[in-house]
Amino acid sequence: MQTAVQRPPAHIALPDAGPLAVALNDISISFAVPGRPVFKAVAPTSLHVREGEFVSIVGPTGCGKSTLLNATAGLLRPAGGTVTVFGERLEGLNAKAGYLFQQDALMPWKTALDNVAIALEVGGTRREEARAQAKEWLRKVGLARFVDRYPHELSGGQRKRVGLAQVLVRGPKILLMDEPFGPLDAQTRQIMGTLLLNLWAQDRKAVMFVTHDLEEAIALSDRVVIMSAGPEARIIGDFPIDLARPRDTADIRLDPRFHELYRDIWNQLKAEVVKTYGEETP
Amino acid sequence: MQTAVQRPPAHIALPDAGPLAVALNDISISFAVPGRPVFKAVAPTSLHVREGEFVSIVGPTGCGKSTLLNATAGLLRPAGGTVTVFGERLEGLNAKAGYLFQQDALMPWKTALDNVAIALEVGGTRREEARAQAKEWLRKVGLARFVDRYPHELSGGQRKRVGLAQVLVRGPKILLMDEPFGPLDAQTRQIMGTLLLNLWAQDRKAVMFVTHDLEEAIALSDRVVIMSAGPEARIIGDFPIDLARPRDTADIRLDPRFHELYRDIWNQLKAEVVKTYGEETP
Amino acid sequence: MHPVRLLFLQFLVALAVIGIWQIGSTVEIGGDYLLPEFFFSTPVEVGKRVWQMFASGMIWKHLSITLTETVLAFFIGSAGGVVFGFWFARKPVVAAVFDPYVKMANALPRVVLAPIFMLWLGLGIWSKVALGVTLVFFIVFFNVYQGVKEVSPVVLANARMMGMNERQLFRSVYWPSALSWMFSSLHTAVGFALVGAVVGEYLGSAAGLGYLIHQAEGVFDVTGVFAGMFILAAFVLVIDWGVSGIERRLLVWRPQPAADHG
Amino acid sequence: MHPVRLLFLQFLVALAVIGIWQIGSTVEIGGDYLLPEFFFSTPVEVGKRVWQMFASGMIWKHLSITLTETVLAFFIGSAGGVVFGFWFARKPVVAAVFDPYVKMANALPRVVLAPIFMLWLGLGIWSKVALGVTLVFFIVFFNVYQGVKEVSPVVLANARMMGMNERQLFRSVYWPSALSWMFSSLHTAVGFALVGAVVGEYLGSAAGLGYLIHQAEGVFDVTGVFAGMFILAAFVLVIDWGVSGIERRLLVWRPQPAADHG
Amino acid sequence: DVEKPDLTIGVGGKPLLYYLPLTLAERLGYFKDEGLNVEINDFGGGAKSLQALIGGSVDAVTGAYEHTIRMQQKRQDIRAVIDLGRYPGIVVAVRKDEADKIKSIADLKGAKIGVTAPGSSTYILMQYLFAKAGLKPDDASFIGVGSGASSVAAMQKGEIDAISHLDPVISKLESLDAIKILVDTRTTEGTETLFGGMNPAAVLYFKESFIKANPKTVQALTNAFYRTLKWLEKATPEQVAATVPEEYWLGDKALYMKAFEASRQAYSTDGNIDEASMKSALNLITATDPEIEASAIDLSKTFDGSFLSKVKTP
Ligand SMILES: Nc1ncnc2c1ncn2[C@@H]1O[C@H](COP(=O)(O)OP(=O)(O)OP(=O)(O)O)[C@@H](O)[C@H]1O
Ligand SMILES: Nc1ncnc2c1ncn2[C@@H]1O[C@H](COP(=O)(O)OP(=O)(O)OP(=O)(O)O)[C@@H](O)[C@H]1O
Ligand SMILES: [Mg+2]
Ligand SMILES: [Mg+2]
Repeated sequence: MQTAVQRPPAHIALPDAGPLAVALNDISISFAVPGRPVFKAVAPTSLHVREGEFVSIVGPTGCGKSTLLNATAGLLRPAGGTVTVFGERLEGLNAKAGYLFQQDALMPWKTALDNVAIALEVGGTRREEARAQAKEWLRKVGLARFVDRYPHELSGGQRKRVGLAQVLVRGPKILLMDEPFGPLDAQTRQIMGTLLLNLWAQDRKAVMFVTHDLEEAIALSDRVVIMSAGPEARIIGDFPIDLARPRDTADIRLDPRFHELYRDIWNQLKAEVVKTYGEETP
Repeated sequence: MQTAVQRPPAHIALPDAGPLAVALNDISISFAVPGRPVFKAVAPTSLHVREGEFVSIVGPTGCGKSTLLNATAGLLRPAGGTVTVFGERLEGLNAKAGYLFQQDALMPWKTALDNVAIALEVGGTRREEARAQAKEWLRKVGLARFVDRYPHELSGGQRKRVGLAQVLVRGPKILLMDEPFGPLDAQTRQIMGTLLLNLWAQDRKAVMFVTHDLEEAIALSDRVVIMSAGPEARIIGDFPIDLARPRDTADIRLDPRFHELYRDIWNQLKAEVVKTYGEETP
Repeated sequence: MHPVRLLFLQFLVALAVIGIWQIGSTVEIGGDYLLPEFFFSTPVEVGKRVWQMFASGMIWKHLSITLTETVLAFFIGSAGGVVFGFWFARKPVVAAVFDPYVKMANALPRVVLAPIFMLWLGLGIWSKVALGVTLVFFIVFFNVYQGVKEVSPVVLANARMMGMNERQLFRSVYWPSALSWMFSSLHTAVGFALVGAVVGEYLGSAAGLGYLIHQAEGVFDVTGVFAGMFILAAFVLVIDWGVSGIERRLLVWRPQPAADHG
Repeated sequence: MHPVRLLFLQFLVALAVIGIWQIGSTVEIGGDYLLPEFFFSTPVEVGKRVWQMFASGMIWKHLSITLTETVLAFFIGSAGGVVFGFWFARKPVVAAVFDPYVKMANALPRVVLAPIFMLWLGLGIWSKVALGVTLVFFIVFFNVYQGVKEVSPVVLANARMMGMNERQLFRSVYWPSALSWMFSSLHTAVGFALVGAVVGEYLGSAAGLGYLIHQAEGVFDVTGVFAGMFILAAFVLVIDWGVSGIERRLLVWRPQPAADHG
Repeated sequence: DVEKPDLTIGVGGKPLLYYLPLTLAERLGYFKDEGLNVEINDFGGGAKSLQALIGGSVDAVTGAYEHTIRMQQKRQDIRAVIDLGRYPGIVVAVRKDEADKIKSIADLKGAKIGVTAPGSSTYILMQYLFAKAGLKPDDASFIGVGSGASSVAAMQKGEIDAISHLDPVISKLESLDAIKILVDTRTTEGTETLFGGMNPAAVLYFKESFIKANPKTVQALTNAFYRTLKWLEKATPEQVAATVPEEYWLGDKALYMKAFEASRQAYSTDGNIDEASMKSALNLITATDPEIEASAIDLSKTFDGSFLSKVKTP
């Protein structure tokens, strides 16, 4: 906290500022694959995310990013190590977190509106109130005209945005987002990114953001961490992004510091990906 | 054909060269949404793809790109207009085309290897032969160590690559690819892009490639077409990419012509996306 | 398909069946009847008898009793199947412990249990309802149990992350997801509910369609037996039609199967 | 759960049931027996009788006949259900036309059809098999029919784009996708196959467990009836265990349900 | 002025000629005349109607006298109050094309014999006949063929060589000229030669406790049945056919009348069961069921003749 006050305008949460929202301490994760030795997806590794901190996770495909989010969400029990959420050891599901899954996770039997509204109703919000808020959120993600469509009547990007609204509408203190903007065009990505940043700025959420778009990661985050190629993936790089806030996600890409950071991260990442293909690429 | 010979090295198929592989003539596509007026997703629009031509389709999310591919695949019957494949009117499925779906479409009850092998076995290839080829393809997409995993035991990007192998192994004359590299990291994307280009260069495939990554579209394609925001989406821009072949998908981004093209396409696209959000964005 | 064309085709099938039946039971082929009248009656006779039953009005009393039993057996049995199916699916320990007993119970010949039901429930409709329930329950139970376990793991994880408690999960996830499983079993169950009611009446009663059939059987009145069965079967269609109606309403969200022009 | 713990719990349940039964049938409560011996016998008696049946070896003949009938009914009925289920699901016109007739057939009380089966198939095992088949068929049919229709549209589209013909689609898509539906129905069907065989024997036969039960009933030997039912039920477990084994082998590809520590 | 005007009577196969007096009493209105409102419940067999009586869901049963003896062994006090059929009415016959080979019970060794159900009275009679002829119970195979059309089918298809059955199946088979009769217990002659006297078949029985609690009701029922027996004694086949529901005619009035004519001697004329008949019945059971010891049975508790002696008919 003491360092935070010295810095430029608002909302800069640095690694060493504020209490811990999520702490993954030396967690390792394995999968039992029938008829094979246990697959050690994630080797003992640690990651700490402070309250109000926006952390992006990048890494080669299949390294273990989704697995890490699953463990933070409490959906996967790590084979070793502990997960703490706001100082408390996580048992069962992480009730403080909202999770936007990499796969489609909408309920196919509910319309877009109901899919978003249910997230509020679960918490006890009255039905009409929930629907009104849900409508507002669907408008924000650009789906005002699609509120009463069932998921199978939406395009891939539209479904993803419904999922986004579903998670954000609840206002969770911790946001776990697994390639949330993957199937969106560049322009929509920026709009959604801005939306997310505004929200984040309002109430000091902790965000763990998985993406393959390094520019996006840098533009949005306080920190970018790099995972090594699996199996036994670990976090091998941790880059604080010291760009001023608030940021314009489009303009910031013109900042020379942005390019410097990009190059540094990219070089490490590239080396890592090449490792995956080391013996395998044609 | 006569123009093709005058051009630089190999494999440059321009819009006016070679016979038509796919011709969408004034097709329009509508969806019946229960309790609502028919949703006119695609307004009468035309798109011609020549043999050996690599066409990328870009457009705002939800505009109708997947729908267009579905119509070309013969999975959706257009409400109006005709689809011709190599000069013949398409009735039923398009047997000449391989389609990589936007969604997960692997058979969950088959391992990665069997999922790829079955694509060959269907055509009558002997089982051992099919498996050998499948293994080779899985190696090419970087999954040599995951051949006997079931889809649910793979990460999102790994599943996508199995799907890619499944489509490519058959060597179809027409490739329909719906965001094939979406869930892959930038580095893997380039490796896969190069793989695809090599393959394409070998036997004059016609490719229809949907992507949200404009750089990727330009780096890979002979032409980039832009769709307008839906409903009643149309093709509103058609940019020939006159960059020399063969291309190095990484280096080409340094070419000044690349940036020119990027800017032109981006400007038109941006205007289009903003339209979608016209009344809706916060 | 156009509904008129469909009706026409259905009518053709009925015609073919009745035609074969009429010929088999009245025309001698190779010195023998294919469907001897003593065992099969003839469609004309059966038709006449059905007509008489309705014309004299005597059928209504029996029909209403059997129908009441069927509907009760159907509802109680399905409700039980749904409740236990969900409960077992959500409590793997309970399921594992009771699994062999459920399967044993499912294999008991209900005909033998009839005296016990009569002992407990008397001779009224309830002993017949009980018999129907023992058939319907298992059919629905096994399907609902499996249906709940087939819920998409991602959708389930998403719902749990929203903080749904067990009741909310049931309402918003398990129930809608298991619906198509449930309805599949309900179509079978409708028939079995009726079978249970009729067999119950057959084994001991003073009224109902099963009673009529039993009476007719004892005196070789095959016409009466077939007339009774025909009326039964026709009524099942009415109930099933109701089930399908509810199914259509509850499953509006499903994608229509693609107009398969391949 | 640890298998020993599971076995222990299952044993507890059996103990509780038998305990209630023993007390209900031998201890007078409020001037009356809860489970009068005349209708329920007592577990000790039943146990003794089962032991006798096996000790004297007389049971084997009957058991083998009933088991043969059950297994045949199960296989023929399920095979029929699978074939017709697939066929109807893939040919919507056929399904629409025959839909009402299938449902009517499902509602016919099989007990009444017994004479016809006997006429056609004689008094041997085949008339009993036929009775079992008519029960098993519908249970499997409705589930397979629905199972085929529930195939994921994307997976199906993908397979069709690979150029699969109808046979290949069946083998690689419809069949594996409908498997869990099929197995769900098979668990119900195992029990019903046995019920069919026993009811068939009950209505006319020279041997088999149904025959034994019927004989015992005729002389009010409830102990014999319960002993017969117990042996029946125990054997169903064996068959069902076989079905579950096959199920586990064929469905290895399914995700294990997440270790639910929520 | 009866204690229980609303009564349920159980029966296992009401349309059978075996239970004709019940249908007649109902159709002639004799129950009403006695101030009784009777509901008749039909069961899948005699055994089931007895179970219903013991379970308490019916008040009275028209069933086999034999049940009252068996129930003593099961510690259930069941008593008959009036006899309806004095002869068992069971017929043993062989298939026509076997008739020249099988001329007596002893020739049935190794044959396939159809009975209504294993353990039923038709089965027990065969066992009795076997014992008398010096055969062992497993010298032939006994096949339950049920009581409806399936028994006719079994005979027609040659699935069985002989049959032990009741009317109307026997009459139907006779009319089809499919069988030759060996033993006929529908007639005085046949029964006398077999048992040396009567052998009561259908009776009206109650639980002893019911009789004690509702003597007037029992009396009224006895009156109604006695009156029916008297009516039946003098009735012509036409009258009987005209009284029963048309559905009972087996699809053929002539056949029905013929069947009735064949069975009419079997109906009791006075409703009484004498000592000798009781013994004869007990004999039949003990000869075939080793579990029942004759010494343990108190025959005086199987039949209560006190109501019959007080019968008043209008
Ligand atoms: N259920 C499972 N069983 C076995 N292995 C699994 C399972 N789930 C994931 N894995 C393996 O664990 C590794 C990490 O998977 P994860 O889904 O976390 O990757 P990811 O980083 O999210 O990749 P992507 O960017 O492709 O989504 C992969 O190699 C994957 O094959
Ligand atoms: N089955 C359907 N019923 C109704 N509307 C549909 C259906 N499928 C698609 N649509 C609508 O058609 C439009 C085009 O959908 P399509 O999936 O082609 O978009 P897309 O360009 O692929 O988008 P994305 O980039 O998000 O994948 C969307 O507005 C969508 O809502
Ligand atoms: Mg992932
Ligand atoms: Mg799309």
